[in-house]
Amino acid sequence: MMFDDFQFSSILVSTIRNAPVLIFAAMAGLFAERSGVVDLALEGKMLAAAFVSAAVAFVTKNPWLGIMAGVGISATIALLQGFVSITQKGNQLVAGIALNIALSGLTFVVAQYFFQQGGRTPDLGEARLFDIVLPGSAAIASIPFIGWVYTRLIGGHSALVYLAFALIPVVHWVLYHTRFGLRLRAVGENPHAADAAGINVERTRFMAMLCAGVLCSFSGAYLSIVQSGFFLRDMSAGNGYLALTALVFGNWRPLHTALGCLMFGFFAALQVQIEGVVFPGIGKVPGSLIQMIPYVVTVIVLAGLMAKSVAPKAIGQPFVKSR
Amino acid sequence: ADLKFAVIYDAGGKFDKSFNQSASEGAERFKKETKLNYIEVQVASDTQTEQVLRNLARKKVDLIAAIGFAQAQAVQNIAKEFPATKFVLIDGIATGDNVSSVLFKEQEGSYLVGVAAAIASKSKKVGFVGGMDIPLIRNFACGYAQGAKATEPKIDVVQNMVGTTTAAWNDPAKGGELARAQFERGVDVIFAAAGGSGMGTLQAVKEKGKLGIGVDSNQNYMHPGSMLTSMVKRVDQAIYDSFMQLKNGNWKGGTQYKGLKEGGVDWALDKDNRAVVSADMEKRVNAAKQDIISGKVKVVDFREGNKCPV
Amino acid sequence: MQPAVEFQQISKRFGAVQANRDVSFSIAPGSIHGVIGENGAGKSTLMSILYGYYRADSGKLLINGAEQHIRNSQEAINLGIGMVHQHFMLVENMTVLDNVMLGTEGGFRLKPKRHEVEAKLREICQRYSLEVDPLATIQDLSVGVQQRVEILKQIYRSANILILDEPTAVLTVQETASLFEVLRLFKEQGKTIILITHKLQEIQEITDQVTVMRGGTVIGSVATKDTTTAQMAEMMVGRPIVTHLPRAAYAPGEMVLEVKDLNLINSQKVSLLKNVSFNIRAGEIVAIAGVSGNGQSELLEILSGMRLPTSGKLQMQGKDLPFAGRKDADGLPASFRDLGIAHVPEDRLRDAVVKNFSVMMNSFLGYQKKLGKSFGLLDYKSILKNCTDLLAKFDVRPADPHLRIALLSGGNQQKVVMAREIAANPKLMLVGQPTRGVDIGTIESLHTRLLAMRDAGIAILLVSVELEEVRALADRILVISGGAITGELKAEEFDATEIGCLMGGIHTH
Amino acid sequence: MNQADLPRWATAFALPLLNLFSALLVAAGVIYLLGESPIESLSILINAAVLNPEGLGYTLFYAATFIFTGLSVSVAMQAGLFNIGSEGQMYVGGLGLTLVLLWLDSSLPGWLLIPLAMLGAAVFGAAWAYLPGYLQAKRGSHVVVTTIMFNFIAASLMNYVIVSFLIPAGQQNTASRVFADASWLPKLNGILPVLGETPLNISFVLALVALVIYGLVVWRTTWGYQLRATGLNQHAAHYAGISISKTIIVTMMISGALAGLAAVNSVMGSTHYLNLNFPAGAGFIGIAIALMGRQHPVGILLSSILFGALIQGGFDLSLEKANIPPETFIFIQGLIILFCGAMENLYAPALSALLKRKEK
Ligand SMILES: Nc1ncnc2c1ncn2[C@@H]1O[C@H](COP(=O)(O)OP(=O)(O)OP(=O)(O)O)[C@@H](O)[C@H]1O
Ligand SMILES: Nc1ncnc2c1ncn2[C@@H]1O[C@H](COP(=O)(O)OP(=O)(O)OP(=O)(O)O)[C@@H](O)[C@H]1O
Ligand SMILES: [Mg+2]
Ligand SMILES: [Mg+2]
Repeated sequence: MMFDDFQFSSILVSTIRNAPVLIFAAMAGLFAERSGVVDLALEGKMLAAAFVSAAVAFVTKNPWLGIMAGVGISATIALLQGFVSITQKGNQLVAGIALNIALSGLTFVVAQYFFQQGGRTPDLGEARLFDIVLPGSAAIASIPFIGWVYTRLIGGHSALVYLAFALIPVVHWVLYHTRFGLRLRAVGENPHAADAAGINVERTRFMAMLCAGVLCSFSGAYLSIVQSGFFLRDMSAGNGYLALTALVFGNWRPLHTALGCLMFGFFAALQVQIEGVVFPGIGKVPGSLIQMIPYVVTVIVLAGLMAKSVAPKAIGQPFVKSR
Repeated sequence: ADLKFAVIYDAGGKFDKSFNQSASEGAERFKKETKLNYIEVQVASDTQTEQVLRNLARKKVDLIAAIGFAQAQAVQNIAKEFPATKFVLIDGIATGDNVSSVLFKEQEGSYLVGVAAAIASKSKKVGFVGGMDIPLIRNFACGYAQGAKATEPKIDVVQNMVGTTTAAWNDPAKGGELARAQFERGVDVIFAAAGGSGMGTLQAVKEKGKLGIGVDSNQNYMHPGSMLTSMVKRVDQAIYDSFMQLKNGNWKGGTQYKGLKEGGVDWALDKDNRAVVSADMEKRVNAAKQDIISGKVKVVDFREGNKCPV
Repeated sequence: MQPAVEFQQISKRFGAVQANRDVSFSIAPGSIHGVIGENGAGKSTLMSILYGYYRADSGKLLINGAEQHIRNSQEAINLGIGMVHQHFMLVENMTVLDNVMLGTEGGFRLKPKRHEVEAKLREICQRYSLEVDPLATIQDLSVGVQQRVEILKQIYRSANILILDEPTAVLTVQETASLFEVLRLFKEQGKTIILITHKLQEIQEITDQVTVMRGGTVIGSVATKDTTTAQMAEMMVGRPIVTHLPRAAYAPGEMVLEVKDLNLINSQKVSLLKNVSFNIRAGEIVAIAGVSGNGQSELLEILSGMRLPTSGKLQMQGKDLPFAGRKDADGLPASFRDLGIAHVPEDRLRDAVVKNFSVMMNSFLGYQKKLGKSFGLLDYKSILKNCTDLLAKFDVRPADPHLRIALLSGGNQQKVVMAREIAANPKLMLVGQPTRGVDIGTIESLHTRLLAMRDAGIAILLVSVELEEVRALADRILVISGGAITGELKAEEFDATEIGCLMGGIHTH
Repeated sequence: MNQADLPRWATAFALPLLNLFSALLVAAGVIYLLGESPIESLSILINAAVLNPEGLGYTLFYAATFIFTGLSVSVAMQAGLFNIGSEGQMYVGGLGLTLVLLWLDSSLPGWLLIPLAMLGAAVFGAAWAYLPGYLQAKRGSHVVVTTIMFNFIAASLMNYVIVSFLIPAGQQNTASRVFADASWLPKLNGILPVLGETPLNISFVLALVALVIYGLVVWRTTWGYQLRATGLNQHAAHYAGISISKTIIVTMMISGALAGLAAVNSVMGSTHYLNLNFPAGAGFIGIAIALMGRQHPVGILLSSILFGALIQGGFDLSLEKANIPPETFIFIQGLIILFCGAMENLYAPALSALLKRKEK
């Protein structure tokens, strides 16, 4: 394979497909962390939602019911996380990691118990969420560039992809232009000030956790009922941590964070494309080294372009009314 | 007393839809036919393997099947410690009179599905999705590429690996994504040798109306109509044979290499892919099979020189 | 008339500490009521109970004659109570506007109300002559302006009962004056104001009535016009306070610190220090007076090694201070300490103590290297002994070396820091705002210590925004404004008006 | 809700035990739902992990690795750094000792070879932690993020190195060749034959020594004091003349070295070759151990043993009870971390009320 085999169009489309998992999770994390709760449990919530979505979709033969069930379970876990981190004032990092470990085990055990397929759900078949074909695609498809843009780049994705991208401006709007957003930011930055202003800090944080739970569930549903068509143990494959990285990268701001997610999506797509490509002068780079690209780029970007990111000030600290 | 048997699966687990599962099917068939039970264990690390092997040997299990190359060293150690216990090791080599090592010539089976893929591909671009980047998987890829190129010299073989850690076997989302990315580059037939991740690949294949090739066990049933074929690796047969031999008293140690000739690997043709395989294709694939068996065609084993001729 | 606020037998306990014990007194509507008392007397606790932050263990609270159970700040706000806290309750990365709106946003969308509030804020600013840009971000504002924002918040919410907990601790004389203007306006409008402060002249200047607390109880409540600062001080502390401390004659010794043409330009290219030159001799106290934010903090940071200057020549006893060729100040304060420079920083909680360490562990912060024995092992036995001695000598209360230092009051923390730095036996002592937020009893003892050091021949650089403190301690006064020294006076030339002009950047000579 | 008004024995022992008990209660519920008897399961588990000497040997063998990774995470935490990269540092540390052994194992005697190999592990682990430390200190890049990235990078790099260079010709296993006997760590069953055939080796003793050294250094030395001051208040540390960037970089390197040493136990003590993915999550378990053990040597020791027991006992239990897959114990580990590590105050109010009532 030669260097010119490399297709930019394919990378773009692939980027769009890769990003939603991260966008949902990162936006979930954004709500939690802007309210002052570190959300290390994205991975766990994602897994639980992926499993429950797939299982319910399989049993009911309806992907939408699956997604709703996923929302339910992920929100429940988020509230449990809230109970530990907010009410019990426990260590938020521990709570997150504990939930990730527990859910990694539990999803397997439950899946195995019900389906007896080694922690897998059966294939969803028709209960998957299929790609949306935009109206008039057939007619436009043959026009050279526009056809590709309309049918492949913009069209031809599942409903969740559109939801993910629609979410970005919505989260931005909620965060900066609504009462809830204002309180959320205040509570994450200086809960004492918020409290003095008459705001119920714990309730606001719980609301934020609820948002995080709901958003994170889409990430899981996307994995299982859009991308794969079944649930498999540990299928979140580190995406929750990657989403957190995007959040740090984006300085806890929605638009920048989404950009971070797209960047990861892009480099993952790029990596797929350049695997096996013969570079002029260098030759063929081993696949295992190419696998590093997204991570090396992240480190370089963090170190070089965007040194010092500023976290919400009260992040990780339970709200206690004294010193 | 009854003979005692055991199967130890590696980290992939009994339900990996791949070679562990195949092993369990072989043991299951043996159990059905002989009513002799067997113990099943799954290990998570090499340390555990040794622990389990020793425990089973102490419990006077007569024949222990160890699935996967990762168990080779542990089998070697324990076989020495317990000369009276017999072992059958899949995909790896351990020495000793009480060890039977079974290796498969995956490259030969892969060659056949490569031939089929090259014939089936309209775009003359075929794809390969591997799980973890290890020599075993590269051997699949290499045999596949040899078959495809032998059939269609100008063909493009696009290869991707899911990852570099064991998580690579459990990432169907990435498996599916790799397939989609390959389709966008014009690929229309994909051979998935990626465990659980491969399930995602084959799903994507079905969804996009392309053709997929399964691996290890016959996976044609998963998506009838969009499965071109499967490269079967008869781990089940190896386990079944070994158990039977012990029962019949003709068990022997030593190393066996199982290729097409020995029936260790093959391509799958059944009702689920009958409609997809044309008569011409069937003829040409079977011809290639005969050529390999007869020695007329030699398929290179990637692992011998750590490189692929094509 | 009904009292605006009446406390009846209020008690509150934190673990072993009885913060308030049977506190009863009342506050007349439309009056300014002062509350004074030593650090830890229970003033803030009482006010926090009124504002719904804590709940009293027992006792009754009457607002305008009706008993109220205030469970949280929202309920206090609903009753028309507003509070300006000792530590500002502002969200630093948000605008003034958003801070004011917080908690009173109106509908779900912010936009409609934002315009309304902005207009109203501008109107309020005008009416009370408070200069604040509603769209500025809090962290860009000086403390004085942040204080104004707190007041603004309360005006906007039209609080009728306004609690101010040490509002002037960080304000300049001018800022305090303008705050008091606003308070008088409030009073004219019939609002009730509760003012906590450690500065008795302020009580004298503005309050109608004053309540004195000690050890969680009320000592007495008197009409301000019937009392003097000396009487109040005595009520607070339980003994007479000496305001003019004795000191030896001014006899400066050898040159200790020489600063020549010191310049500092920050990363935003703003010049923070401009050609600053001065020197300090052994046995003298040189005070840097100025409105805070005029470069004195940076000057202290440079002299203590916490920050690098852009240019300038700094010599300690004739030897250059060792920062030539350095890229950053990381670790530099250690070498400065080795040269005999001790430092009591302005922001003690941020810089001078580790809150989660015990008092003992804080008692050698900065001098840890000297304590290492073989293998760098710390000698806890002698550390404990030294610490116990220091606590006794400086009358730190409670004198428990194992207490987490965060649990000491600010004044007592300051004593620990001061004790530590003095014990290091320095040649030069840098002291920033040593008595900020500290009660007068403690001020007296801290000042006594500083003068004793001076008399013992130590060079002292004092940075203070309190002119009273400068007058009480300094042998020479340098006035700083806009990063430049605008004037120098001898102690006997002390003239508040002239210093005020110099601080404003106006040269009189 | 305040732990402060509880006596020390209550916060140090009663509360953790109550929490552990609660976690086990939830776990028992799950086991019951899976159709097995919780009590019987527990007794099998305890028997297999603690009472049976050979089982205990395995428990301590796993614990030895966890002590090192737990220490690695703890020491970084003391400086306020959340090192998620112990997994990768351990992995690369394994490469360090392997290179030493592949090079020298035929020529050097054990007493020289083993320390050299350990040095190799420590140096490689430290080197892998250096860059995240440097970037945090000098560029302010979040160490959490960089170490996660370095884990991924280590996985790819190690795959490349092992697959391309270390697999001996003609071998299938993705592992280096087996090291010469001289490098095999002495097993403790030499001294304590009752332990039977377990891989428990001197690295457990080394782990105990490391715990003591850690405790001494962090709480008794100037350097430890500076470390903790930096972790608790960087402004004050700067004021105190502590070089923040030096402390961060050195701490990260020590953390990495400890993670690297974690590789010694399994590679030189059990498998005797370097294989793909050998850390198997031990680095991540180290995070749980550091958090649960509150970065205190005794806490780290106890939680390491608890986790070792869960792995050993859980594995045996899953062999006996077909309905309980080994993954159940991953779930239980999570529960224990949740209850003991994050909900330490769950029973504090009740306990303090109980104690108060008694007083009266
Ligand atoms: N959150 C708390 N937890 C425990 N004890 C507290 C708490 N807040 C205050 N205290 C105790 O209550 C007492 C009174 O504290 P308070 O803050 O009311 O004093 P204060 O008069 O405001 O002092 P200062 O002049 O320093 O502001 C203190 O001695 C302290 O021991
Ligand atoms: N969490 C707490 N536990 C115990 N005591 C406390 C606590 N918080 C505050 N205190 C007590 O409060 C008293 C005074 O606290 P306060 O908050 O008024 O001090 P401060 O504001 O730091 O001091 P200053 O106003 O002089 O700077 C101290 O004696 C301290 O012991
Ligand atoms: Mg106070
Ligand atoms: Mg105070």
